[in-house]
Amino acid sequence: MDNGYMRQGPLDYIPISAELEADQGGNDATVVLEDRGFRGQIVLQGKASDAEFFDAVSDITGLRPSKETNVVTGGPGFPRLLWLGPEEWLLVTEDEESGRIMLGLTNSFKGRHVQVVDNSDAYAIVGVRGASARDILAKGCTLDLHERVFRSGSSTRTLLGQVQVILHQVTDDPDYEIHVHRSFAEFLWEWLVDAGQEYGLKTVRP
Amino acid sequence: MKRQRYRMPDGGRIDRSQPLHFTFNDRSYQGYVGDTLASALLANGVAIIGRSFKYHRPRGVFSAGAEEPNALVQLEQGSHTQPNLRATQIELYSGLKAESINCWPSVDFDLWSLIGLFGRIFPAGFYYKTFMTPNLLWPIYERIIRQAAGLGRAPSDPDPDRYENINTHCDILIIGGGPSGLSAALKAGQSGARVILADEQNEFGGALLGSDDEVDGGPALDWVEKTVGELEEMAEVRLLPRTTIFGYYNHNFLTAVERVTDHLGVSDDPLPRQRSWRIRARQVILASGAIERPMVFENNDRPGVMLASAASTYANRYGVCFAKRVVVFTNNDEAYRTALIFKKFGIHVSLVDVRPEFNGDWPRKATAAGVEIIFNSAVTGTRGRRKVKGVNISAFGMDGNLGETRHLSCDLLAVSGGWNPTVHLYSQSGGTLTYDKQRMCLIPEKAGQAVNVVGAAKGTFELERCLKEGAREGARVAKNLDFVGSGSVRSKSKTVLENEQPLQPKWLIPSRKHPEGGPSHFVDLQTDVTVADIALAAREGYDSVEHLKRYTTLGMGTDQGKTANINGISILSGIRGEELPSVGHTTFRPPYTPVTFGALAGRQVGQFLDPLRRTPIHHWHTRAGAVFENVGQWKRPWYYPVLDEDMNDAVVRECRSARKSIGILDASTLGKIEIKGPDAADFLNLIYVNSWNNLEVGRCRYGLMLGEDGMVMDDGVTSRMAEDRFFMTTTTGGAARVYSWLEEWLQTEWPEMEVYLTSVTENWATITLVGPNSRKLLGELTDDINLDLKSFPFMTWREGKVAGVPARVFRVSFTGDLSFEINIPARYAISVWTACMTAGEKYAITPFGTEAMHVLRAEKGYIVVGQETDGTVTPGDLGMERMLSKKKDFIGRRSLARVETLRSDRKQLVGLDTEDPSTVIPIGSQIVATTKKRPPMDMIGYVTSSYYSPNLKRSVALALVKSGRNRHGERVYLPMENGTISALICNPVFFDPEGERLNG
Amino acid sequence: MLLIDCPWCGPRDECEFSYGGEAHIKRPENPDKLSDAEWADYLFMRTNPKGRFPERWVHTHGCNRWFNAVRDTVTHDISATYGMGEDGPEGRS
Amino acid sequence: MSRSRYSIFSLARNAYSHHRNWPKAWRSPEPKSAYDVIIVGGGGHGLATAYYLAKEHGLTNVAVLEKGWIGGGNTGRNTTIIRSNYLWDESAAIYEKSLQLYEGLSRELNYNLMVSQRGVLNLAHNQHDLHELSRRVSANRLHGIDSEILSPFQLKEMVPILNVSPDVRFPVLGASLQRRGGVARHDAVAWGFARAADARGVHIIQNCEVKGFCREEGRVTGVETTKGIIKSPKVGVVVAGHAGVVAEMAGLRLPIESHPLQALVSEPLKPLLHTVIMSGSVHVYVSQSDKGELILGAGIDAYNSYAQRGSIRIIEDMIAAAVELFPVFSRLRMMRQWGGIVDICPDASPIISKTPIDGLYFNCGWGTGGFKATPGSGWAFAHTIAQDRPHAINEAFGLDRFITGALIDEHGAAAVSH
Ligand SMILES: Cc1cc2nc3c(=O)[nH]c(=O)nc-3n(C[C@H](O)[C@H](O)[C@H](O)COP(=O)(O)OP(=O)(O)OC[C@H]3O[C@@H](n4cnc5c(N)ncnc54)[C@H](O)[C@@H]3O)c2cc1C
Ligand SMILES: NC(=O)c1ccc[n+]([C@@H]2O[C@H](COP(=O)([O-])OP(=O)(O)OC[C@H]3O[C@@H](n4cnc5c(N)ncnc54)[C@H](O)[C@@H]3O)[C@@H](O)[C@H]2O)c1
Ligand SMILES: Cc1cc2nc3c(=O)[nH]c(=O)nc-3n(C[C@H](O)[C@H](O)[C@H](O)COP(=O)(O)O)c2cc1C
Ligand SMILES: [Zn+2]
Repeated sequence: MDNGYMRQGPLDYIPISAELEADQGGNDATVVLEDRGFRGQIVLQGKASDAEFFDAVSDITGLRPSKETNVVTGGPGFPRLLWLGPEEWLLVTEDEESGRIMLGLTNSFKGRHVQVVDNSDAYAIVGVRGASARDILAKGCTLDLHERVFRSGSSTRTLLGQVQVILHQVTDDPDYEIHVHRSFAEFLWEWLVDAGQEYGLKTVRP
Repeated sequence: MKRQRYRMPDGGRIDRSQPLHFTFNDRSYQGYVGDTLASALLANGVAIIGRSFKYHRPRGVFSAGAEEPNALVQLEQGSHTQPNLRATQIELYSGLKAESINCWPSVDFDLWSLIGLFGRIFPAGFYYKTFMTPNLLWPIYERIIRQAAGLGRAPSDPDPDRYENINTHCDILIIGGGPSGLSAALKAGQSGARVILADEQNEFGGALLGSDDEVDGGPALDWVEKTVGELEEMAEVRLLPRTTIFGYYNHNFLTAVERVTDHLGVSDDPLPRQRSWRIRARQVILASGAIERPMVFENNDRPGVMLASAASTYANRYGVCFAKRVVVFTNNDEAYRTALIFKKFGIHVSLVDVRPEFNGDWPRKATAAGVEIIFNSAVTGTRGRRKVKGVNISAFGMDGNLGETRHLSCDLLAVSGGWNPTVHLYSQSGGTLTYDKQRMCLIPEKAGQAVNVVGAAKGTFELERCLKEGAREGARVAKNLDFVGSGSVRSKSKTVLENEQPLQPKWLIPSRKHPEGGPSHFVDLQTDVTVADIALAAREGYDSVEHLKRYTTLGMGTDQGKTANINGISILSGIRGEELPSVGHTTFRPPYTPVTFGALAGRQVGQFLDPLRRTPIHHWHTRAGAVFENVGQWKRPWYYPVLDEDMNDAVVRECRSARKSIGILDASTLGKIEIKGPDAADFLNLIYVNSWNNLEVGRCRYGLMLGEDGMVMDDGVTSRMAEDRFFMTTTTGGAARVYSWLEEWLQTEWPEMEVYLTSVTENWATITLVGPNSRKLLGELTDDINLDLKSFPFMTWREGKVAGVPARVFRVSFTGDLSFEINIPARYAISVWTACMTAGEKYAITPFGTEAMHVLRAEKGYIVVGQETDGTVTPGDLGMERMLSKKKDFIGRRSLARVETLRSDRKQLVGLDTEDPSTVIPIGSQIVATTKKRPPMDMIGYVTSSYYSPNLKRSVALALVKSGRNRHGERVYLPMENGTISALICNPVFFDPEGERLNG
Repeated sequence: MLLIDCPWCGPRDECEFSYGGEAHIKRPENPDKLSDAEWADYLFMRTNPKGRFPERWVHTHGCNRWFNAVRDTVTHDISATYGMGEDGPEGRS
Repeated sequence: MSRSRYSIFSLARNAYSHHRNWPKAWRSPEPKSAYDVIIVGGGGHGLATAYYLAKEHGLTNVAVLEKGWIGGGNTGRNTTIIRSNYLWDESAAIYEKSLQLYEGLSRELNYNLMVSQRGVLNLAHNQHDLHELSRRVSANRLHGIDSEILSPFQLKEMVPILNVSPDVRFPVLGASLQRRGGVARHDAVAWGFARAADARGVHIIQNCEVKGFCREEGRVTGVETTKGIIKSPKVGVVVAGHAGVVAEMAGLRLPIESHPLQALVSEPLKPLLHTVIMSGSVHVYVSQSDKGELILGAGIDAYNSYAQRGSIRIIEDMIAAAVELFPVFSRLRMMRQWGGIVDICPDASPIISKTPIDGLYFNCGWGTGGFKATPGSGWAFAHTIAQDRPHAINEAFGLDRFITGALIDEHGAAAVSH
């Protein structure tokens, strides 16, 4: 049974008023906010010393988990593998792909001390791009987002507007993707709209 | 409207082509773009701006900047009003409205000044010595004291403005855009480093803005313009004018506030009014300049007495010269500049110098310009109550004795006692200060953090050396961070003066009546602390700087003693007969100047105060008209009123349906953790009080978690998904805590255990079906889960599809009735919920909220962690000692074996059967075994949960009562405000004690 | 605001971390063997020094790793951070 | 020795002599070589202890040793809230004793402590808060401590500037009120006790830091200080944030960690807030001093520290909370912020106790809320030292409770620190 029509994205209910207000920025918007919709989001945990784990992941996904802090393998396309911790990665796939990949991973890790958890519905993904994206994020985030420090292909967990997020700079534009826990998604969206007010923030609906 | 009587025809940095109108104390005036409120008022000849804090003496403008103690005003009205602003820092805008504060009925005629007449009875700390008897009168005295105290008024309406804050990082933060800061910024900027240059003033230039200095052979301000222009071109340099760095915290974290639109006045600008900056700097260059030190003499607080540099600034920068005759009073060379400036404007100037006559460039220049110089003398007092009319002058030799008094008339007295480096931020950062005996001031000694000081802030007062120091440090600091660039050659300022004379350390000038200084020798102009007050404090034993400060309030005003503290401690050191360094100084604390609350709060107000969490089904609840309650950050449906139902009606209906047919609850807020690894079961054994090895795959078990202190911390059902996989649920409130708790133990104590955790709280929505018809309903929604009792018994879980969606269904119950917890990926939550509602229509399915949930579980005597427990409750207290495994260790186990936790008379969970079944005891009520007429009464416990049970048609209550389990059947009392409730202690399970309904 | 050098992520603002108190307090192997006083010592008694202090932090809003730090409780200078189970600059005090 | 009594008459009389004849409020003697009792720490609690030793127990050969200036610790930097509406019997008893002492203290000490019983409100923002409030109010009443519950409507009457709108992030659902609670002038408490103790013969010795203990056969016989060795058979230590440091000198470990607790004041304003308001959930508390500043406080910084400073985030959060509760605060300005070092016990209750070492007594762990306890704590500690056993009122606050497990968990009462 195809359930596509029954899915409810965490940002489907954003009140229209916020959209209109933000739209006033018109065409010269210096920043754009987007709901990036559903993605596969799979949490992988395994030992950094476990070579077979790395091999298996790269066999199935084509990506080798990074051992380097805050570095993304893959991207801007899919799948991407975000470093979250020394033994933890987030695999981001196209929504349709996640089931297959999940199955592949689970099967190949049978009997190994590896954890693979499908957490696709745990996070909404919000895109922020445009010239003022950095300034907007800086209002609620203590990371140094300067391009000398955090660049495309960087990702980390951090706090944004008092909410824990996974922040990923996808391209140099800059284009950021924010993975935010579903329950906080509307709050964070409204926070971003508010923060973008002075930059003529524009909301785009997919 | 009055014309600007004291405005000079040309000169200054004001724009005469842009006149501005404003009102002060309801009178209209005119000023120009570029003015401050202070300069505009002075241009209009307004002398009295405020009244002093305690004696309500008339006060005028004393300085031209952040150090202003006197000229405080109330700016604007209504919701835009702001109290206590310094007129010297308010940029004039069109339509500005300001008023004097702390005076009644007006600043010119202030009845409160009568206090001044009794001033003698009210020395420092007088309130500690009186108003003690009779006790009853103190509140009345206090009311009068409170009315008299305080300065401006708070707005009476909410703030219409918006404030922002922003985080930033830089390699080098430069504080202060005077010559030192600018030349440092230029070098640092050229190196390619990320530089921020902040200055609290509206334009860069610092002291140069008010001087007539030259740099590179031209006006210094041309150099400023050129330098700022170059800096603006640099991609990695950020210029922040109108930005005060107000705090220097740990690890080179500095905070600043930028006045974004304040200078535009009241407007609807979409920009924020102010923006607070949180800056993490790798290195700081402090170029914050210096503050001029006043002299202390009798009646030195009169309007018309002003810091010499301020007088020059008003003339040079604002083109204001509000005097016909000026007296300059100094103990150093610097004030000769002021004399010369006024002379240049053709004003009569006399200069009183406490130093013996000397021959040098300065006196020579001054004399040549026609300044009358009176050496070896001091101003001993002023004349004119409302504005200086003249000064008394006496010879004041090395012996400290006063000679004959003579009188000089004047309408401006410019005083200079030398300079104090602005070391506030340096000291805040943890740097120590030392007393420079040559320059007679406190200068930076040893840095506590990565901060470098240049220019006047370091005691380098000559422009040429400021430029040099700035450039040198700018380049050096950048280089140390591995930034090396090339740039222009250093700028130069020729000021070679011959025979400059050091400052003479005289600041306190006696008067004939008060040879040591008296009650009209003001040290702190804002808090009205006088030399007499300091002497009194010392006499009474409050003679450490800190006691002095607190007893007299020296330096405790809104200016934090920027012009007062040094004089205060030097007077104290005189009294104590000790050197200034051994007397020490009080602590510099943030903020450097006061900071608007709004700016500190930023957007963390209103809906953004704290994040709000919504469940995946939230918007269905909203549409269903649910009333929500806050549970931590979550919004949870509390009850769902239908038509005009009140809470009671709704809860009764919801409870009945759940027991009679079927209720549906959004339980998505439950914490959920995936636990995996070969050691997962062993790990759970340590975490929970009960044992987990023998739990079969497919089964669930209730677990109780303790802190290491043996107290109940969380509970929940954990299910075995596979040999090495568990799915743990936690309480809503405990979700984050429990997840961190597990991670902590794994990472810190048992790293060898092979267990991984992932929080999946947000991935799964949880829909709970409750009631006898829930099996039937679920049966209609699934075809791959066998729901019959045998194949799906209580405390097991099954995987399958519900409403076409992959689901995990748990047969657990928090109500005592047949119940299924359906977990589905969050994206399908609303569709599955809707499917349940639709299919359940024929069973009159009823959504119920947290209140009904509480009633249902309380009927069964089920506990809620955080309600039945409060961090002091053990499993035994809850009657759960049987759960405690005896075969293994677990967290908290040892604590249960302590004397106190073994006692038999601990408070234990019981039920309360009220005498009148309709009485619902308020939750929290305390219980006594015997009542007395009046307190104190011995309390034996309290009510943890209490509701009206529609199913039992009576109230149910849970309580923790001393030795409660042995007291079933005993009568206890709950004394309330209006009468006493009587109840019998009973078993806490009120409903279906046999547990027959669990299986439907 | 402290700037804490997470051994994995590098320097991050204090707000991303949670504090874990004194480091190197080992849970007793066999709690049953301890007297009440010894147990209380493990549970409650702390060194609480004025000066250099080995303590624990967790990078809650980052890599989620626990680690140790040596911080001066007067100046707040952090002289070292190191992983759990590793020896600090002054051993396992 | 003769002390001039303070009164409006003495003020008037001294006005004639230009206040030149006021005597020292307390002397500053050189330390003697020995005393009957030494109190380490010249904060409010130490000075009160010395005062009550002299007054209640006739022990006047007493010295208070203070490493800096008296009242310079937490006594000089607290937000001055006094109240007694604690939850558990043991705490209610000692805080109530203290409040009762405060009520007559200005006259007793002949020093106006500006005890201002303007009422203390605790706000509730959710159901759980309401339950906790009613639990506490109920307990207080049965204890004989005045306590009542106010509805949002009553609150609005009492504090018109409070935002009680239901449409805010955390609406105010009610409050508890202790009318006898309020504030007192912090410095005056230290100075008043010092002056009164001094008048009874106690030596107050400032700039005298205790660096170690003299021990003989296991018992304490004196202290080593920056002014030399001073002997005494009994030493009472009341050093708040430094309890751990001094305990270590005696080889003791305490269940205490020292944390920064911050506070701030606004610029002085004409009266606008006439009571004390605390909110545990929105996390701020505020009152207005007689001088006109708003005084704000909230919770501790999470980490241990002896620095008397903390992180600005705490300040920002407490201001955000204050602006939320009082929208008219937004345009007011912070004038000064600071921190103290508070001694936190695991159960948020104090220790007033003998120690395993004879002759050594500790009074500490008051954490974020000991100002209100100053007279009561001094009174009980004086008894403990003089009689070598606790008074009934502080029996439960012994060190042994950490071993037996008889903790007195006041986290609820101390959640917003004060
Ligand atoms: C910001 C803040 C707000 C607070 N708000 C409130 C409130 O509103 N209400 C309330 O009831 N409580 C409040 N408190 C708590 C209260 O201030 C303290 O509990 C109380 O003042 C402790 O008093 P004390 O005399 O024990 O300690 P302190 O006043 O700290 O005195 C201890 C003294 O010991 C001295 N000392 C330390 N070591 C030595 C040594 N080796 N030798 C000699 N002397 C030494 C110190 O210098 C210090 O003077 C607050 C605390 C802070 C920091
Ligand atoms: N000859 C003397 O005795 C004497 C004495 C003092 C100053 N001066 C003159 O003053 C100048 C000193 O140059 P300088 O650059 O060192 O100082 P400066 O006074 O020219 O500049 C300091 C700047 O720092 C700003 N500032 C201070 N604190 C700040 C804060 N917290 N946040 C933001 N901005 C802040 C001030 O507004 C000012 O613009 C020279 O021209 C010197 O000749 C001379
Ligand atoms: C109740 C109270 C009121 C205060 N009021 C003021 C004040 O009006 N002005 C001021 O500058 N400081 C005020 N302070 C703060 C003190 O100046 C000082 O910062 C505090 O006592 C801590 O000491 P420290 O900063 O010297 O370390 C107040 C402090 C307290 C405890
Ligand atoms: Zn990290």
